[in-house]
Amino acid sequence: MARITLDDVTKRFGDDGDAVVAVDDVSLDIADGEFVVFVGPSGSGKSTLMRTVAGLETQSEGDVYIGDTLVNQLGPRARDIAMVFQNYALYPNMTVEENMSFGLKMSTDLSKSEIADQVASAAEMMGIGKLLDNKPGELSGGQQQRVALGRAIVRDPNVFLMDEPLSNLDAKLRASMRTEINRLQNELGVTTLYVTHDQTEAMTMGDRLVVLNFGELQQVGTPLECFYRPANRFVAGFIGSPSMNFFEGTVGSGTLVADGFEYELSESMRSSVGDRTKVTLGARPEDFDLSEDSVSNGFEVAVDVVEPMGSISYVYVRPVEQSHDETFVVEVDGQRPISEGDHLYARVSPTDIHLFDTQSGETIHQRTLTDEAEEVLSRRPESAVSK
Amino acid sequence: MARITLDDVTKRFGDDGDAVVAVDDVSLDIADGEFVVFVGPSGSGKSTLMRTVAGLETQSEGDVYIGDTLVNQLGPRARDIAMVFQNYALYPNMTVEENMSFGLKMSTDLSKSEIADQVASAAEMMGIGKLLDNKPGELSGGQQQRVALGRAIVRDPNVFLMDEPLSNLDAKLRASMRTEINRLQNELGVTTLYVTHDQTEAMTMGDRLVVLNFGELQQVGTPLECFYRPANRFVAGFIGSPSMNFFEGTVGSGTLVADGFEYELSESMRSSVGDRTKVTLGARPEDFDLSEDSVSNGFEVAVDVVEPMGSISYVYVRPVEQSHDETFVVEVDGQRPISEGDHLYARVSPTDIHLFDTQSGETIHQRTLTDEAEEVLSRRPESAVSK
Amino acid sequence: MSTKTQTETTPNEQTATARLRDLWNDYLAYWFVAPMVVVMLLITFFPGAYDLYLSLIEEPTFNVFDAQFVGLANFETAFTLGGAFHSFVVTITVVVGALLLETVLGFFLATLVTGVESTRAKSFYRVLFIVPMAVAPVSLATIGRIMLNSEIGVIPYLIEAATPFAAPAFLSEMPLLTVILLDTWNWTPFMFIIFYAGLSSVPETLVEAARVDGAPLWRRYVHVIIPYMKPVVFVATLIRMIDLFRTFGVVYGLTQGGPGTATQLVSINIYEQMFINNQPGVAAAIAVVYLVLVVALCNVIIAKVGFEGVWN
Amino acid sequence: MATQDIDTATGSQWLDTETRETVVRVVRHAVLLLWSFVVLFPLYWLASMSLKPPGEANSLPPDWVFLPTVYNYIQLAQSGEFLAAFANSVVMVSASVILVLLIGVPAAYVLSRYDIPMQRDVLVWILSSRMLPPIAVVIPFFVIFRSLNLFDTRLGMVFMYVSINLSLVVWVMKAFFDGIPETLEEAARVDGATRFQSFLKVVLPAAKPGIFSVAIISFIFAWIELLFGLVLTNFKAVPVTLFVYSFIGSRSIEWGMLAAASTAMIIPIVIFLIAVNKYLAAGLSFGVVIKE
Amino acid sequence: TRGGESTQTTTDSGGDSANQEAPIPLSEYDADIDWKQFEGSQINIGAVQHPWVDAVKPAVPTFEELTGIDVEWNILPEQQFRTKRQTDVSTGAGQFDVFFMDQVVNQFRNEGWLQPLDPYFEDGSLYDEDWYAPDDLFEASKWQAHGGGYSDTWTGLPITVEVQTQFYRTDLYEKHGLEVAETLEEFRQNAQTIHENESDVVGTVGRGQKGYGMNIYVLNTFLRQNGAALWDSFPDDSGLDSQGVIDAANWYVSLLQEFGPQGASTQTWSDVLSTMQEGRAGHIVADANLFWPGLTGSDSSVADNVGIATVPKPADGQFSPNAYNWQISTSKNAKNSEAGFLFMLWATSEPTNTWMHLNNDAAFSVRQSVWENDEFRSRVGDEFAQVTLESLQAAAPDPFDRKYPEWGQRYSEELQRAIADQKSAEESMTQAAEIAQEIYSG
Ligand SMILES: Nc1ncnc2c1ncn2[C@@H]1O[C@H](COP(=O)(O)OP(=O)(O)OP(=O)(O)O)[C@@H](O)[C@H]1O
Ligand SMILES: Nc1ncnc2c1ncn2[C@@H]1O[C@H](COP(=O)(O)OP(=O)(O)OP(=O)(O)O)[C@@H](O)[C@H]1O
Ligand SMILES: [Mg+2]
Ligand SMILES: [Mg+2]
Repeated sequence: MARITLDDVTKRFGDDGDAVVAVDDVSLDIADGEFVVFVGPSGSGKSTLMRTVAGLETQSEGDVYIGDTLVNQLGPRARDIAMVFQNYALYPNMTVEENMSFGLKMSTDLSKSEIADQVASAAEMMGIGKLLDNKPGELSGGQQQRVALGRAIVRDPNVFLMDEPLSNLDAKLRASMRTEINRLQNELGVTTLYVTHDQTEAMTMGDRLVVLNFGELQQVGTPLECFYRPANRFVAGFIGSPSMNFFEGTVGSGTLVADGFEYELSESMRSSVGDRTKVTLGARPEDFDLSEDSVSNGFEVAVDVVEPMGSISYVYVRPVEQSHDETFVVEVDGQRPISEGDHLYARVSPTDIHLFDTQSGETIHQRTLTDEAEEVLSRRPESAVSK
Repeated sequence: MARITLDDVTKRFGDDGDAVVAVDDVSLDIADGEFVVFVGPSGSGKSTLMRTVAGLETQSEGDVYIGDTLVNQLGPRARDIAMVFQNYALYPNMTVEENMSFGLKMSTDLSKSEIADQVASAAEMMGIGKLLDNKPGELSGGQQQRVALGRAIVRDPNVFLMDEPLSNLDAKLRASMRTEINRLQNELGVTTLYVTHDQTEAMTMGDRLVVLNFGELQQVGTPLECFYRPANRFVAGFIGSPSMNFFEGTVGSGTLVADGFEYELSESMRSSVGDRTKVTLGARPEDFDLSEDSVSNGFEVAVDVVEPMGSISYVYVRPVEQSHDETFVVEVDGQRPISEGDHLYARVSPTDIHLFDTQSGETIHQRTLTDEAEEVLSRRPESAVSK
Repeated sequence: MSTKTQTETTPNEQTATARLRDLWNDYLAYWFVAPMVVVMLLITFFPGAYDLYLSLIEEPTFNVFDAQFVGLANFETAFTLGGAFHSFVVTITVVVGALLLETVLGFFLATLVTGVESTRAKSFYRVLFIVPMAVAPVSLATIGRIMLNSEIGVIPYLIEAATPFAAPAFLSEMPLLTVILLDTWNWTPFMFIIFYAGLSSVPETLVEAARVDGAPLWRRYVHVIIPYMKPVVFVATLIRMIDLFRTFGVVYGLTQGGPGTATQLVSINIYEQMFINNQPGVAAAIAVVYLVLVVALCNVIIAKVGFEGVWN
Repeated sequence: MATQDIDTATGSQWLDTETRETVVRVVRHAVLLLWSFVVLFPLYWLASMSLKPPGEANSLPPDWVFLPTVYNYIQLAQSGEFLAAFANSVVMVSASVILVLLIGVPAAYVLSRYDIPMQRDVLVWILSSRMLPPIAVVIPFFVIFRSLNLFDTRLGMVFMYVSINLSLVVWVMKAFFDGIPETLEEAARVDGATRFQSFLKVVLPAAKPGIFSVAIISFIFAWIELLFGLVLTNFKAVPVTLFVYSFIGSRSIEWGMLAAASTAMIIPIVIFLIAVNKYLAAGLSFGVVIKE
Repeated sequence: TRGGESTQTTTDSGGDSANQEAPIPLSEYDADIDWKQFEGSQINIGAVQHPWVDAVKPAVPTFEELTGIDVEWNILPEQQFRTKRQTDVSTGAGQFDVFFMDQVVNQFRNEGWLQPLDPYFEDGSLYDEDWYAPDDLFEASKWQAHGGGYSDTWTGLPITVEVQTQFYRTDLYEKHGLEVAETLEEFRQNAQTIHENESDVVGTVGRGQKGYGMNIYVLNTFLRQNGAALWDSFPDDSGLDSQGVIDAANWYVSLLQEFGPQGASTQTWSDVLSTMQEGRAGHIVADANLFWPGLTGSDSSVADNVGIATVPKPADGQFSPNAYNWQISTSKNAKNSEAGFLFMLWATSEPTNTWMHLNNDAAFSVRQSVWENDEFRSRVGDEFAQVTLESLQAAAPDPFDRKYPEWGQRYSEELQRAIADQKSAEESMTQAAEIAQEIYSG
């Protein structure tokens, strides 16, 4: 069990001249037993950071500690980690069973039969029990991914590193895997770093979320913090699906003038804005109301596309008075009859609005939550505290 | 441009004795220009089916037609397809640009500069414009996947085959890629087969959904048909996330007796049930209401776990009178203050209920929809009609 | 893997065996190359130094103090009377001709055999196509001579029986070509076997991707398969080239370098200087010049083709 | 690699698909059979020479049909020295192959995976060991061998065989290691394997086709080696190649015996080839398990 | 045929030979020599794969019993043996106490590698002139054992001599009514007749391949019969550009070109032999009499139709065929040179020599007495014995100077070029002469 500390870690690829900075001066303190989820756009350095923790890449600058040991010079073996590689990296010449037992054989003194038992039960859990004698080449993509995951979870290491371990699984399987991983992690109390692109995984699995962009830390916090209290426009836009809608505008005398509508700022917003003039308004698709009738502080929109999702639909609308051709998304009930070309009035409650400094991207005003929600939000992540 | 017809296609792997049946007697008719999405659990034969259409696997039985040509004997080149492989299959020795231009060089007479232009614009569109000179080994997982996608979409083939082309991308990028793929497919009018595990993609991208399980066709229909009118319990459970909740029970004198609650069947349900006794009730998480007060046809539940997702939360609840320890999921507003251990009353409207024959899994009663929704549902998929 | 500075020491386990194991693993690269380096030092240093020494002295003697150094006289003899230049030209002709044939043919055959569907036929070809390499040079030269003999050889006989053409006198009218063809028969297996193994490690998905991209068969080879197995092709060709440069046994048995000096390879020249003319100094001088040339050539090839192309 | 299907659009262009498929297959087999003939004919001739009665070895027109006689082989088998030299060669060559793999394969791995100082020079240096014709180095070896008491010993010959094959093994194996994705080793090391274990259990199995092909080649190179065997042995460590020479006298060649001995020399190699045949093709598709 | 038992390497350990009966009565060796002085030692003999070895080996137990010296053999084909001998001697390893010596004798002597035998001849305990009867040796053989005239001392003892003779097909001669040629012109005529009248049979075969033991070994006979010599004045004036040489070369070259096989320029003795054995040639113009068993044995398809005769000579020339001796020598570095000398003496002595020729298929005696021995003559056939004896008596071996291998090689290359029709015989020989001189002046 181990705490992980990253101290000003930077990783560059390539020659100094045209080096790619994959991880940029990241400092992070992960408590023993914590489950941390890394999110960020593709290419933002998540895998690189993981591989640095694993000892597979040597950081260009900075220090990595596992427990209290400085591990800069230690190889992966000495760090005692288990990892799910984004590209699986299964051993092609070994069967599924051999793939999964390899780590146990290498890192423990368990007897053959104990290993076989553990592997069998892990495989069973992941629904690949019947495939134990197959070679990886004979498996479907999702089955391969489960082998890769299985190879990691049969072990009892200091740290779990999981790089998108569920990306090729169907929703149902993913849901059950999610639960299993959480259960296992709780049971073993192993510090876990987890990369995902899946909003559900990001929101539900981890104690804390680490948001990266261009190799830089954007925000570290509980999932709900990141969702409700994004540190900047990037995080606000990145967390939540569909993304938050942003409207850039100018603030003058308490009103934000955006392209296509004007929005009267509330008292608290005004004080947050201060004397900034370039301000971006952000509101999530699910926080918009579309109504047939004109409403105060609302504006008229034309429906561009309706994307029915089943129980909900995404409606892409365009402010009718907008000078250019950009739409934003609104979430409505799946059974509500909205068709393309309909004209409606969009409105968002002042409590649901975020404001960002257009230049720096900093959040200058957060939305208001109900008191209960505030309270939930303010709770420290359970696991990080308890362990 | 081409219609695709599969005629009793079966694909077995391995020797006759212990052969794996990856695709089991699938017949399917895909219209010219149609966008068909394949979904199904991991290992259900989606990739195999695609590869059979591509000519990379030879079916064990049955015929494949592209256009009016029987293509059983034709290789991929003759079939003129573009494909995104689930495992990318990028050429490791070529740069991103070479990877993406390769297909154009091979299959068209375009001049070097035309090819370079097309590749550059496709790469730009996918946000990998700056990586054109990199080798695949220097890219992140998501970047590699975008190269694989780009390699396919720069071409103008008879058929697009895309095997989970967006699984390693973040939600935002995925959303924009989704749109781009749809736009491109519309523009080119290329028949497209698309495999995904993502509910959003499944629901929004395709004209029709093909649901597979254990290599067998479960249902073919528009996304909404599959969502609202599942052919069987498998489809009902597979489409929609979180899954539909199922309660097995016995029907006696108009009441369904499940473990933990009883449910009074409506008139129409009763007639659907007929004289079956073993019936499964299905209802989606978003169709449950949780209220503080007892309601008719509702039952008391205890909250097990609350999974806050941001704007919504998933609440895992257990009927208090249930004899064993199983929970089901209810979706509630994200800001609603529900805590573990709370006791509430769950209720689902009779209109939202599906009934299945427990033995065969067949749907025996579908939910009711609003008239408008019914109308939307009954429309033939636009693209399949218009083209 | 540039992470060789990493250690695998686990801080909390420090038993003697663990320390030993760490010593083994942390310096694995050194342990792994050490035996090779020792053997290489033994087999390159002394013979090289010896040849250099020989090339500079008048008469071979093992006492360096007795040696009469003659400067570059041996080198001069090598290039005047010794015919060194001519033998370099002959050697290069053979190297270029045979290397081309063997590489192309070896690759072609490896490709064809790879594509054979029946596993049994495949195994058969795989074994058969390697066998020519196993014929001892002496047997090949002796039996080859008699088979090629214009009067009593079976090959001219078959050519004349089966074709309207008169069989050429292989060894006297086209000695270089004959040498090249015989070497091709003999050593194409070398290329075949390495190429075959190389081909079988090309990921199938790459080939599939190329097929889907519409590449016809030959372009799959040119653009995908060969680039992927570049390192193997490069090494096989380089090694075969070097072996061809020093080829001796079969050619000597076949022609003894004749007619005249038409097939006087460098190796044959060295042999004659050493064992017939009893001019070890001249032989060593040729060997030294030759070694310098081949090393230089390989250096260029490895730098230009290897580091800038293949391993890049 | 399935290359047997048809890749031209609408196969009806000039031949229907099935015909084209047949044509491809026929051409492939025609070429293979042609080369088989080219390979087989001299071998057949060699073998038939060994089975012909004395005096008929070189008769023309060839006696295509003849009563084979195993006289020559009986003579060979009765010669204790032939059997001794044969056994000697088998032992020395096999030992050398094992040894050269033990020395060369790990070294090749290091050259492939680690950043070596002066890598190019090291590579050229290794290669330089096979640049000089053996005749140019045999005398120094003779001197060394005598001073180290390796002369006419099996150990010495094994060392010699190792030295002629080492550069080949190192270079070829480096090429094969280059083709094995590093991420496999990363996985192994993360799984707790030491560097050595990951080499042994993950890299080596994946390099099987390469290992077996260099084993075959090394075996053959050592097996047919003549010059060192000639100069560096006298009695005890004589390899079988020298024996084959013995049928080439000063004033006569014993064709039948020469052919029989030459044929006999090919046999162990064919056996060895058949034994390791399947490993040559044990290609692994890394693309399947590694996304790239 | 010599079967598998004739291998290149034979170990006769003292153990087995002790059990073997001495085939020659020890009383034959009753000489004033202290045979037993090296008892218990061992000598190592480096030998060429040669009938002499096969013939002498069965007699070796006699020597071992006589002297108590153990004999070990190291037998190799000629080319391999040369390599091995050179390595051994030039590095001073001295593995071989006794070894075969040939054209390189002066080369070796000049390097100081050879041990002159004269001191041993002068040592009373090693040599008994009366018993050894050196006068029985052919003059030519003794002369060659003295470095072909270049040495004042014995460089070794001759063991075999072979002389060039002509072989012809008696059946074809009969068919075309030919007479055995005595002159070069007659030979040419005969060759022409057969060449032109027989399909699938060439007029003649002869060595065309380069190498000092190949084409020039034959040509040397004819140039000498033309009155020319290998050196007009050693080492300043090579005789190779003299008219005699050019005529001889012209004759030989045109003979092979016109009536010889295709590709004659690359033929070695084995091709010559095989072609004749297969019945595809009418003659061998001149080659070692040692081919006789091969041509008349079971390997030959024309065994009953081969005749032997002396080599033809120019109409106005002197009959003087080339003879070639193998000798055995010992080196300065050998460990047991004196014991080796005893072996040489024993092996070339009259009793051993006679025994080999009577009992062991040998036909290369350097002792005149053997050729006159009736038992021997009846064994090998009178025709062969008489032709050989006559030839040997008139024979003139090549005087191998110390650089003969080197310039001989070049000279033979030039001759080969001429046979291959790459240049004229005159040009080649002139060139060869220049090279020979250059090699000595350089
Ligand atoms: N080469 C093969 N040999 C044997 N079995 C195979 C082979 N390829 C696939 N299979 C099996 O066929 C079944 C279908 O595989 P397929 O790859 O089509 O699944 P899939 O639907 O694409 O799954 P996923 O979503 O995990 O990619 C799986 O059970 C798999 O194990
Ligand atoms: N070996 C390498 N050489 C050069 N650049 C590299 C290398 N590996 C990664 N990069 C670059 O570093 C950046 C971060 O890559 P990384 O793999 O960490 O991204 P990621 O966050 O895991 O993305 P994804 O979600 O797509 O997997 C990318 O821009 C990538 O192109
Ligand atoms: Mg990644
Ligand atoms: Mg798949």
